[in-house]
Amino acid sequence: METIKLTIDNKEIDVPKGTTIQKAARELGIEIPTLCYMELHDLGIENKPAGCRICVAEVQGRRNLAPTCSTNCENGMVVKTHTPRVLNARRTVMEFILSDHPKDCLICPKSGDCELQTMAHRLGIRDIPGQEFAATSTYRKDTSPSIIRDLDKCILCRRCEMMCNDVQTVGALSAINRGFMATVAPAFEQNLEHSTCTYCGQCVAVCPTGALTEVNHVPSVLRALADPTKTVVVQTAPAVRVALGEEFGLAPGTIVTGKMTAALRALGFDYVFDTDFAADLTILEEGTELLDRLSRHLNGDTTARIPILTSCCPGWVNFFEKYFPDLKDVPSTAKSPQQMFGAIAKSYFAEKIGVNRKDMVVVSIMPCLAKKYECQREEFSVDGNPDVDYSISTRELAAFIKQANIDIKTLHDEDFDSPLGESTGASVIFGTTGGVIEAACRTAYEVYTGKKLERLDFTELRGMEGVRSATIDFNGLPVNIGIAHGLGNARKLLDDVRSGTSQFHAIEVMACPGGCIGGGGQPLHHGNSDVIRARAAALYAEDRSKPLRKSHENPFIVKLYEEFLEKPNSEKAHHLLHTHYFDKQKKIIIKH
Amino acid sequence: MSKISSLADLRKKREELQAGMDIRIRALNPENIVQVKVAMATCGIASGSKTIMEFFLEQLDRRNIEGVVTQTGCMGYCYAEPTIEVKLPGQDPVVFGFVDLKRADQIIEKYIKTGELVDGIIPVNYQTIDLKE
Amino acid sequence: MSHIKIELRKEDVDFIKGVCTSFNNDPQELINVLHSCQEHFGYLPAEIQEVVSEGLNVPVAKIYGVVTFYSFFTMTPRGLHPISICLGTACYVRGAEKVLDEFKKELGIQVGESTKDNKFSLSSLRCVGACGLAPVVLVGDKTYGRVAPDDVKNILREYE
Amino acid sequence: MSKYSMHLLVCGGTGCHAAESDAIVCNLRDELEAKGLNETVQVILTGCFGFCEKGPIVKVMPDNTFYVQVKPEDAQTIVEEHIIKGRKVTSLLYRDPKTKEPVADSKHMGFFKKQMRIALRNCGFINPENIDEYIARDGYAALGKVLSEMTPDEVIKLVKDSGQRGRGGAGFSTGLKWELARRNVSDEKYVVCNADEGDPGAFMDRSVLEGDPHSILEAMAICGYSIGASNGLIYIRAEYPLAIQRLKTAIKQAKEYGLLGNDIFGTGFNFDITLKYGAGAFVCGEETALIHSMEGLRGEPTLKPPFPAESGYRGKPTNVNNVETYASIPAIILKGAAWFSSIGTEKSKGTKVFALAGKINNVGLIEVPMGTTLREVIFEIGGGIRNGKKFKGVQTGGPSGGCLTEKHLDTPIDFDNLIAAGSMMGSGAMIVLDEDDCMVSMAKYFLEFTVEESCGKCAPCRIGNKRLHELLGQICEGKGVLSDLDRLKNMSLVIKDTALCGLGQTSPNPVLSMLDNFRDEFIAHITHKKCPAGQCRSLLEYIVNAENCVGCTACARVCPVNAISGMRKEIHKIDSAICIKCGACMEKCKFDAIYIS
Repeated sequence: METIKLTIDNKEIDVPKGTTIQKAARELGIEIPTLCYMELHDLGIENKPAGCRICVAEVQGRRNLAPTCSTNCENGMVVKTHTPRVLNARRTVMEFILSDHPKDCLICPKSGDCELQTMAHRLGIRDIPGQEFAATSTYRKDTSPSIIRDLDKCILCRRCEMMCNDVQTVGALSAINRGFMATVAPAFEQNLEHSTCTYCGQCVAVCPTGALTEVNHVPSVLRALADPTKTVVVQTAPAVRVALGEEFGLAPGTIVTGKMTAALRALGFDYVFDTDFAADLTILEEGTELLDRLSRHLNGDTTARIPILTSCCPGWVNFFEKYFPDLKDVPSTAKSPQQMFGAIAKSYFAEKIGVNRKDMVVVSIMPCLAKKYECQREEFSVDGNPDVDYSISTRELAAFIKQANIDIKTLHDEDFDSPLGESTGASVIFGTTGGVIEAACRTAYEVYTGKKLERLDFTELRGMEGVRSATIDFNGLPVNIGIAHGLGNARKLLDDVRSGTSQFHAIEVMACPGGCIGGGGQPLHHGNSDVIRARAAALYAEDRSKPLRKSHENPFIVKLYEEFLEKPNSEKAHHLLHTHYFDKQKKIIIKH
Repeated sequence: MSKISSLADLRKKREELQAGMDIRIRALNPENIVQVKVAMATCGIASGSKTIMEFFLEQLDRRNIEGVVTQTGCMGYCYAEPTIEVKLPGQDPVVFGFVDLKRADQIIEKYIKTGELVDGIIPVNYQTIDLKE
Repeated sequence: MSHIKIELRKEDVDFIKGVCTSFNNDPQELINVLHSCQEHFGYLPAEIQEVVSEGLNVPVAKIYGVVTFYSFFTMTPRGLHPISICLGTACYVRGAEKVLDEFKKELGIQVGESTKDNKFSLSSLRCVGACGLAPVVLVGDKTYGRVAPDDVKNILREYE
Repeated sequence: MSKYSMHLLVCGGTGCHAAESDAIVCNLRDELEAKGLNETVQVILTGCFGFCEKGPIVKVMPDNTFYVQVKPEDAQTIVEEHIIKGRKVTSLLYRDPKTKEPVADSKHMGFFKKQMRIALRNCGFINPENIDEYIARDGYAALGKVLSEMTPDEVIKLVKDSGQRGRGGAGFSTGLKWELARRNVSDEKYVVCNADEGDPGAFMDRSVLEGDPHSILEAMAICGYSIGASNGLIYIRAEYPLAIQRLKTAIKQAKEYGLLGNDIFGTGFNFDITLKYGAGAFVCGEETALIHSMEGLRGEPTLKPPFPAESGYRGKPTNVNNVETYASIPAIILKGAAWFSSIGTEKSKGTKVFALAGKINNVGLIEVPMGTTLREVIFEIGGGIRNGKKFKGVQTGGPSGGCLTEKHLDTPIDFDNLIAAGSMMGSGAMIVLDEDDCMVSMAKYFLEFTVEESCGKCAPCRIGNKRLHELLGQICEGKGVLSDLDRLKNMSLVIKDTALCGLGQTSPNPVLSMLDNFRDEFIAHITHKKCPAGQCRSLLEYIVNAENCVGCTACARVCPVNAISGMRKEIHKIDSAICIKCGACMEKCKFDAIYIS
């Protein structure tokens, strides 16, 4: 590859052709500030509208300043990143941006983790000249079941728009209006609720300011905890334990399962359980359904739809209900682990401890914002009482722990409560892309072949490429597996299914890039994809450390079937653990 | 409409079409060409100036003389109708009276082509016909 | 804006779909499609954008993004006699703003609004290229040149 | 040989069209028919003559008689007097603004004397809806020559040698641009004509498209041949219905003649042109924004590189030139590079079309050799300032340019001199300002335009221009402080330095040049709370002239804020602190007793 030689701040450097000034500077240890640029390298996601104009630098011989995020290095270029001209321009532009931004940092949900706030601090802005005369662009606030939009705080970095359209192909958000009133919104500035939004939360995950945030359920959870008549049960998703530590200054990928459990107990939850338990249950239900459909299919039963699609990701479920309702009989009918947990907690477990379901509050800790919507779906409630009452994100949990003066770093590890706290390694890897299908294979292989699986690590199913495929040998039966993470990638596989050209028997889909570890409710990665990689590695490490690594070996699952559910896909299991899907595509009504 | 299928075609077509635009093209630089003004007021028309005008229009073209023929009002020489004014490039205008077809032919052949004066010249007793109302 | 119910007459849906088809349902022809629709319906309400979205397979949010970007497109019906005042520089320096103020005063509406009886709507535009006639006012297709504030009443009277 | 002995050219440009040139044509034809002259006199609706100030125009050929402000009812007089009796209709002749004398023909009009028409060579001369008239004027001969006798490289070399620079504003070499597009190898390339003229006060592109549409089609085909493209697109404002209609007609006729389509001139070269409509966004004049708009997207610019020559429309190499640039191409090909480069200045060759407007006598469209001075343009061609007022400045380059003053009047106009003088060529709008124009308000007006037209993509343009506009507003209202001048300057310089596209990078130019040239006027607003031009309403003071006031109380009764006090039959007084400067009192007063200071 061609090499380019240039000078940045009097230091010479060689970079491959096509490298931007910003990246070359980084190689030299010069971190040029930027607001709109974002790159998730491993996931192939890049946002560079060159709109904020904070990252400008002086390039010798050039008339104006160059945006370094999107200006490629050229041979002999002489770049200066901190001349008075650059610093003055950067400060003035920042003053412009701040002059059209609310100053309510004290109560902003993003305070402390806001890229704009950090930048204002870094650039030493202490005053915004002319603010008293400055008009601000203001918009209607919008609260959906999962996401709050407060576009007064939008700085038009366009990251959310890029995520929603280019990565997720959901197309719920677009830049609208022009000039000073330009912002990002759903069509007709309707509420998100009425748009094609899937609540995947990726817009929230990349928003540098408080313009897009999650709906905060901590106050409701706090009230439940404070209510002595309520038994409050909490479940924690696998991706939470490898990311929560980041909010407390621990390195990404630090596993804090035991400390998290201790903290939840310290917060006053009556029972601290694990969604992983329900993940094991999901494998049994979904795996059984897969084998059933697969064998019927192989036996020539044309009513058996192949491939089977996983259904544990609520963003993904929203996506196919809105975009592929014609395929709504293709995904597995198994509920997501969150909802299976809720259903079992408010039936089997409530019965077991003698609590009326109305007096039980189930809280889930999720890396996800779509879960907030999922637990509010009508079909997941009994007489108006939801199976899962509240879903809070990893970030909300961290904030909650901080509110309670709990120093997570000094807590001693504690175990989950029994019985809904027990899990296998298979359920742990649910949190990363490829994990669900790997867990399913471990069980399905043994069930289908009746043989013991020797090699548990299906490395061919792992990785970060957006669409992956592998063929797993089920003792002579080649099972074609497809994996997609990110809804844009899922759409590609779905299009093939719709057109009948798909070669897969089973497909795993996760709405978020990277899977749940990259979920919209996770600590913000701020554009660093190493964070996501580290979380994935931690999940696989936790899997390896578990004595039991196949879902069907979970003794408490075995017991649950014996005591309560009979067998996978039994009538009772169907009633409690399976669901159905709806056509939620927008329809044009013909007026007569 | 027939297609123009080669450069030669286009040139031929242009030749044909240019005639229709001559009046305008020549008017772009009137000082470089012959200008003939025919008095076409009532008296002029009555004495046959229309025929004279048509004659000039046709003959200048036929004899490959670049010129414009325009009409003008009564020049005040009603006794000498039909009258015409001829202006050669770079010269003062000359007015001819009693122009019939024969004299018209002479004007073209002699005065316009060679600058040689012919009979019928009327002494100019006005400044310009342009601004006369 | 709250939830929008997309209700249209069949012939309208057919018309919009027909326009999309005539542009090969090519998303890159969106602006031409919107022009055709606005020409036919007079404006581009949400319902029409939804049908175009279906026809061209472009997210409706993106269509709305385009409609709100270009000043030529409007989502509100114009008055029976749409009045546009040219505020191009030539007209501006010859007093177009005073003419606009006079229209506002006479009609009691602001730019972008219609009168209650929907008879007139008021908009400003940038240079129609008739700078020789500055200031210029358009009422429907009719152009009024060299308009002075005093002429406004008479212009409006023509449409009574 | 044509049977017609006289041609009546009626201007059919938008300006004249709006003023009923259609009706004039109709009436002339009816008159001629009634007098039996329809066989001898031909009436032709042409494109713009450029002399928009006095439209509608009727020009009589061959004698070049130039009738101005013709009304449909004048048709009878023209036919009876001029055509039948051969007498010019003096009342319709143009009158010299200085001598007030009627001018016999266009050859003697100051407006036309200094002009040199290349891009406008056919405007106001041919019937734009008749391809034959274009062919008669050597139309399509350049395309024929190029296709039959030249290689693409030779064409590009010729265009390069001519020294033509893009007329859209930036002034990039046309030949170089073509060369870049040619160099990029691709299965498909595009030739785009930027006809999204959005500069308020500029109408040269519109006039060319209306008056000589075939010249654009021909030039685009020549460009297509040179760069290796077989598809052309004209991106035209939807606000130009007449230009659109004439282009459609022209394309249809060219196709019928086989001058567009497949195997043009039997050379195997294919070229087609389609129209794409703009929808009212000034920023789409920027080529990357224009391309996005043609692709059905929001017209937001993107960073260059990649240039359209590498990756443009549909990701293919694309050459974008503006209308005026294309309009000169056929002439350059036919007359040669040396001819073109002999016109103009050292670095700016050829001619430039300007739209003259504002406080000038001859509003209109002119074309002059580069290097002509502003004085010649404004005072000779433009006929000087209206109503005998004093010249104050001329805004060139529209909202992206700057305001030039008295001291620049003798500067030869070219790309580089204008930039050196703190303005720019832009598309060629020239708005002349007189002593009644407030320069702070003008700067505010231009910023208002930019604020409205900013796409909003980059922060300096989206927010910075808004702040500039607000600050100028404060000054106009008398709420400015002296340090605002430094702030204006700093904000302006930073916006220029950091904005993403040409719109934002040039938007503060009016502020900077007004500050440079009219600083005193800013200070008058700030320190003395006075608007020297008397334009800023908040700074006006309504005063009762004690000599005229009879104490009728009419003014006090009409005042909406009760700012006027005074007993009946006593002299009234206006309290400036309460007064909202609505002017109602002055309008009401029958005794001229209220004046503005």
